[in-house]
Amino acid sequence: MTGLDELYREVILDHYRNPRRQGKLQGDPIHAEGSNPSCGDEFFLDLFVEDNVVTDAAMRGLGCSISQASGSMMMDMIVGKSVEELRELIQKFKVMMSISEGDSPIDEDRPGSVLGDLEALQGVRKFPVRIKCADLAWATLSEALDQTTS
Amino acid sequence: MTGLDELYREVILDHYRNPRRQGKLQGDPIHAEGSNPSCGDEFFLDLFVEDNVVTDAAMRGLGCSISQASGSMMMDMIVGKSVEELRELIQKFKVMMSISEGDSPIDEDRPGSVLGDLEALQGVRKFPVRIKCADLAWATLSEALDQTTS
Amino acid sequence: MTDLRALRSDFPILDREINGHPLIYLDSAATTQKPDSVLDAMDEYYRLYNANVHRGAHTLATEATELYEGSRSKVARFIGAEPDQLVFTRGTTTAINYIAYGWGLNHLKEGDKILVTIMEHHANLVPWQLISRYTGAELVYLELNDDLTVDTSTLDQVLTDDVAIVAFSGMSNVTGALGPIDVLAEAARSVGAISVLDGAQLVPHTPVDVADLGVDFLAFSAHKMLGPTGIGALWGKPERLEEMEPTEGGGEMINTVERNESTWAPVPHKFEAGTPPIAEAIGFGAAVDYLDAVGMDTIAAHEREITAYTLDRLSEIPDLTIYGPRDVTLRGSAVSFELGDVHPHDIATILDQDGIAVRAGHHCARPLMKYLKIPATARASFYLYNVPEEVDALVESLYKARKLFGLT
Amino acid sequence: MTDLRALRSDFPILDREINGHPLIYLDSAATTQKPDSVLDAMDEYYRLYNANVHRGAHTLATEATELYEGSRSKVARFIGAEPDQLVFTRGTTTAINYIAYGWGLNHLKEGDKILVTIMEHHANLVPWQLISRYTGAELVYLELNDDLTVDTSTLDQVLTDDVAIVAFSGMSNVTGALGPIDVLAEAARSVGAISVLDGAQLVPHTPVDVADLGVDFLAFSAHKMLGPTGIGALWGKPERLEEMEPTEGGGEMINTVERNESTWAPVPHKFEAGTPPIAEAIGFGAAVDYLDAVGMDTIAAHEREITAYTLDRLSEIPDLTIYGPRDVTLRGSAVSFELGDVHPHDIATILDQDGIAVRAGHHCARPLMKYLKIPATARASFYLYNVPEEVDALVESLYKARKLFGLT
Ligand SMILES: Cc1ncc(COP(=O)(O)O)c(C=O)c1O
Ligand SMILES: Cc1ncc(COP(=O)(O)O)c(C=O)c1O
Repeated sequence: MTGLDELYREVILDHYRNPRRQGKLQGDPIHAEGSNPSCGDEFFLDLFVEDNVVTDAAMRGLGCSISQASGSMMMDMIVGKSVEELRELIQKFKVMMSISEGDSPIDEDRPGSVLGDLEALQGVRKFPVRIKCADLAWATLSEALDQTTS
Repeated sequence: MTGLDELYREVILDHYRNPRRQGKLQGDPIHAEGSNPSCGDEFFLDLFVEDNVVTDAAMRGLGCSISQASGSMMMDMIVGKSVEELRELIQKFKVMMSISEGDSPIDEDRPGSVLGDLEALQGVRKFPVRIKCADLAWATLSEALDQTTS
Repeated sequence: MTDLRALRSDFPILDREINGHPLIYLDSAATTQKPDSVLDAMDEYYRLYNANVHRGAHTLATEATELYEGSRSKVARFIGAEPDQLVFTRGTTTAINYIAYGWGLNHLKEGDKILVTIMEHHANLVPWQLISRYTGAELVYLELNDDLTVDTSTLDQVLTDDVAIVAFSGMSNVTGALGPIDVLAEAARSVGAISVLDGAQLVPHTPVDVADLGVDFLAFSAHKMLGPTGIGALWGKPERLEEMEPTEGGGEMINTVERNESTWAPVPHKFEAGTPPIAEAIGFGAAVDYLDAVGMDTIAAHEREITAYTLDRLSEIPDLTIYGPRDVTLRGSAVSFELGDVHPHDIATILDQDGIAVRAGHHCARPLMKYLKIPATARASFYLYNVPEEVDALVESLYKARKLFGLT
Repeated sequence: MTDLRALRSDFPILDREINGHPLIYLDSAATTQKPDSVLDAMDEYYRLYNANVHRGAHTLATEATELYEGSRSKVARFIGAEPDQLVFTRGTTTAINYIAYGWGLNHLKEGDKILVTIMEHHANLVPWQLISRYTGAELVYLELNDDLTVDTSTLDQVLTDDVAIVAFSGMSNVTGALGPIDVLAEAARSVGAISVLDGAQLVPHTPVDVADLGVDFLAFSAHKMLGPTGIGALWGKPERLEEMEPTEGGGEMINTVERNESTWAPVPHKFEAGTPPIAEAIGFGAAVDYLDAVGMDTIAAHEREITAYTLDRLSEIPDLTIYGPRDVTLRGSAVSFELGDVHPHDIATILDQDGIAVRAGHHCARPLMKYLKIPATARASFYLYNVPEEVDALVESLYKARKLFGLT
């Protein structure tokens, strides 16, 4: 696969075109906003957290396929998880997206693969300027989680 | 003579150290001020003109040897001259100071030499940045003369 | 087609490969590439003549001053102006801010209006907003026609005696639309307002003579016309420059400095506080020499042709929307577009894989984006060194983008 | 003596002949010469990476942005600061004007006082005068001791609660006197004023760590420290930069732009409107790399030695008056002098005939000149590339000047 084919995998375009949990939450959810001023991408996140567990979530985003797909994939995974589990997930995502010497090609079935669809985002690592696109939703989630502990 | 010896001729240093007609005129003389903002040289000129003839003149100056000597030499020449004669003199001075191909060396005794001491300023032509120093007093005189016709 | 192909060898960066492909640089509206002669002029300055300008009695200082002031004369002549009407600034942005502060802070009052158009670059909006905060003046806008040229039919409604400044662009960096310079210059005069022309995209691409423009101020940037970064110019009518206060205080711009007050040097020096961008001015001079040698008419003709070709070729592509006039007499060579639901940033990434540099984003024109109800566009923009094959490559890559995004 | 002689071959201009003599450049306080590495960095940028920074999704734009931001990190580290506390400006002058407008216009009020010293460069006086006009604030001065260092004994009289800004130079470009940085930074803190350090002559010549300085703002220029013209830096404490408004509005410095108001990008970008001096920033980065490689301690030691030698040798010359401290721990390497009644401009002309470049004039410090009751001085100033033989040549030429003017 060429770099571009790896970047724009079908699952990514599917999430881009059909983002999950699109919308707003009624009531008084935790709310966080993220933006990449350098490209104009935006991500708005609503969460309900009860007993340290995310019970509902919704997003509104604006931006490129990578930022929106990354956000949509994230939305697929967070309801039902505890704050600690989510912090761990953010950490795993960061590790996956970090560029290191001798990156192996994408391998969704590698042992220990726990990120599901998200693994498709590994193609972004070949496009370092786009990593911040993939990061946006997760940085916003991190900010939202910070509000739960305060 | 080297260029510097030509520039700093004795007559110039004499005028620099003993400027003629130093001071202010009492009463209500024509007054003009000139300055070279690029080097800070200043020249203040007072004149009385009666029946189109300069009857008295005084200067105060601040600056380098060339600007002060040129001014002092000028003061030596202007009293008793008519406005028209002075305009002609300014013109002759300008011609002398203008740089042209194949400048001849200084020749005070050349036929038609009418500028007296002033001829000593020809050495300045080899130092183009200093020409504006020599010009300062004369530009100020020109401005003063303009006031006589208004 | 006006063939300037031979000039390409003057631009060293065009030999570069990007992602295994020869660079195809279609981002000249952001900044242009530089010919050898410009780089050599600056390098030679530093290697042989470098000194601070003015007030220097030594040889290097004299030579540097002559080169600096010589460049001022060249740039002034390039726009039909006198050297003492031309102020060197850091760029268009600084030039407009100088007007905003130097003229605005001293002339605007509560209730005054600043008339702008909705297609302005932030450089011609935010300075007026800043100055409005301090003076109580207010921005009013002209909107656009269907072809995205400025709609002047509403002028009578917005053009009141309160309008003190009319500020507008000669050419939009997003849509390529030319500004209605004559109409707005005349409108400003009719109500005693000053007119400010943002020439950042105009001066590089078309012959300009300030005597014909009819405006009070013109701002432009060297880096958008083959020159270096760090320098631009503010031209003003003599009487306007006189009535303007300096924005920056410092060395070289003064006549006398006392403990509590100062007087200013004559125009243009009163607006050039401190050590100016000397090497940059010299590079700017070399850039206009280069443009003069090619001929601005030739450049304008070349761009019109390549723009027409681009509009034609892009129109072939399904799902592609062009934002801007189709009539090449109403526009310059910055061409903005959208391609179906492929986000402009994705377009830029895909094109970059083929060595093609285009820009994606709001192009520092958010109010225009909001007006167009789009978050961003992709933009290809051209200059004298571009050739039609590069447009063909662009089109081919856009088909690749369609395919990658499964558009059929 | 700390011998940096081998470095001279890095500076191409030092091969030049002036009036038949090898150039002896003693005008580094005005602007310094540039090593090959700085010129090459800028040239390489234009030939390989030139693109506008930020917001670019193509390869060149990314590379240019990395180089630009990489230089910010280098320059910040050079003064012990974080990159996001460092704003690129056109130079010291622009940096101080940014503080005057961005902080002053929004914080000063009628009756406030701005405390400066009488030895300031116009760049650290005129901006405060300008801003006083708009705010009703007023300048108050500290005078000098007999050795021309700043007299701080009168501080208790002038340091009232009305003092909102204390602005002073780290080193006089005329007398070479170091400023009483600790005392004035502490004085500012004690009355809740902000402190502004003009580092134009300090940062190039001595190791600087903002953590130790205790000031709120520091301004300096690249061209005085081996870098190009057209760029300098403003460092500020994070909280001060936050409370400061941008002076210039335009692209890149915004967060959102609506029709009538805008919000700003985070520091430092909010102060960098429009296309920045990109190549210049990269040259600035290369300059601090060069200085780092030599070592600022080594440079400072070298200058102390050559200054001591210069003061010694000049003292031999009859009728020569030095303006500035004799104690080299109280001063830098700018040495101002008068020679009998030989006007400084005549001195400069005479020295220039021997290839020696010195400056003559008021050095953009007219209030100081008036205080010293002199119209002008001649000034020799030094940097890492100067060697003692050049001082010898200076002395010899000064004897020639004596002779030409018949001083015996
Ligand atoms: C002490 C001092 N402050 C400020 C400046 C102004 O620096 P620039 O002209 O680079 O803005 C200078 C340089 O002339 C200086 O010597
Ligand atoms: C129309 C227009 N105005 C102003 C500017 C600002 O120019 P600069 O960034 O060189 O100051 C630009 C360039 O981005 C532009 O395209």
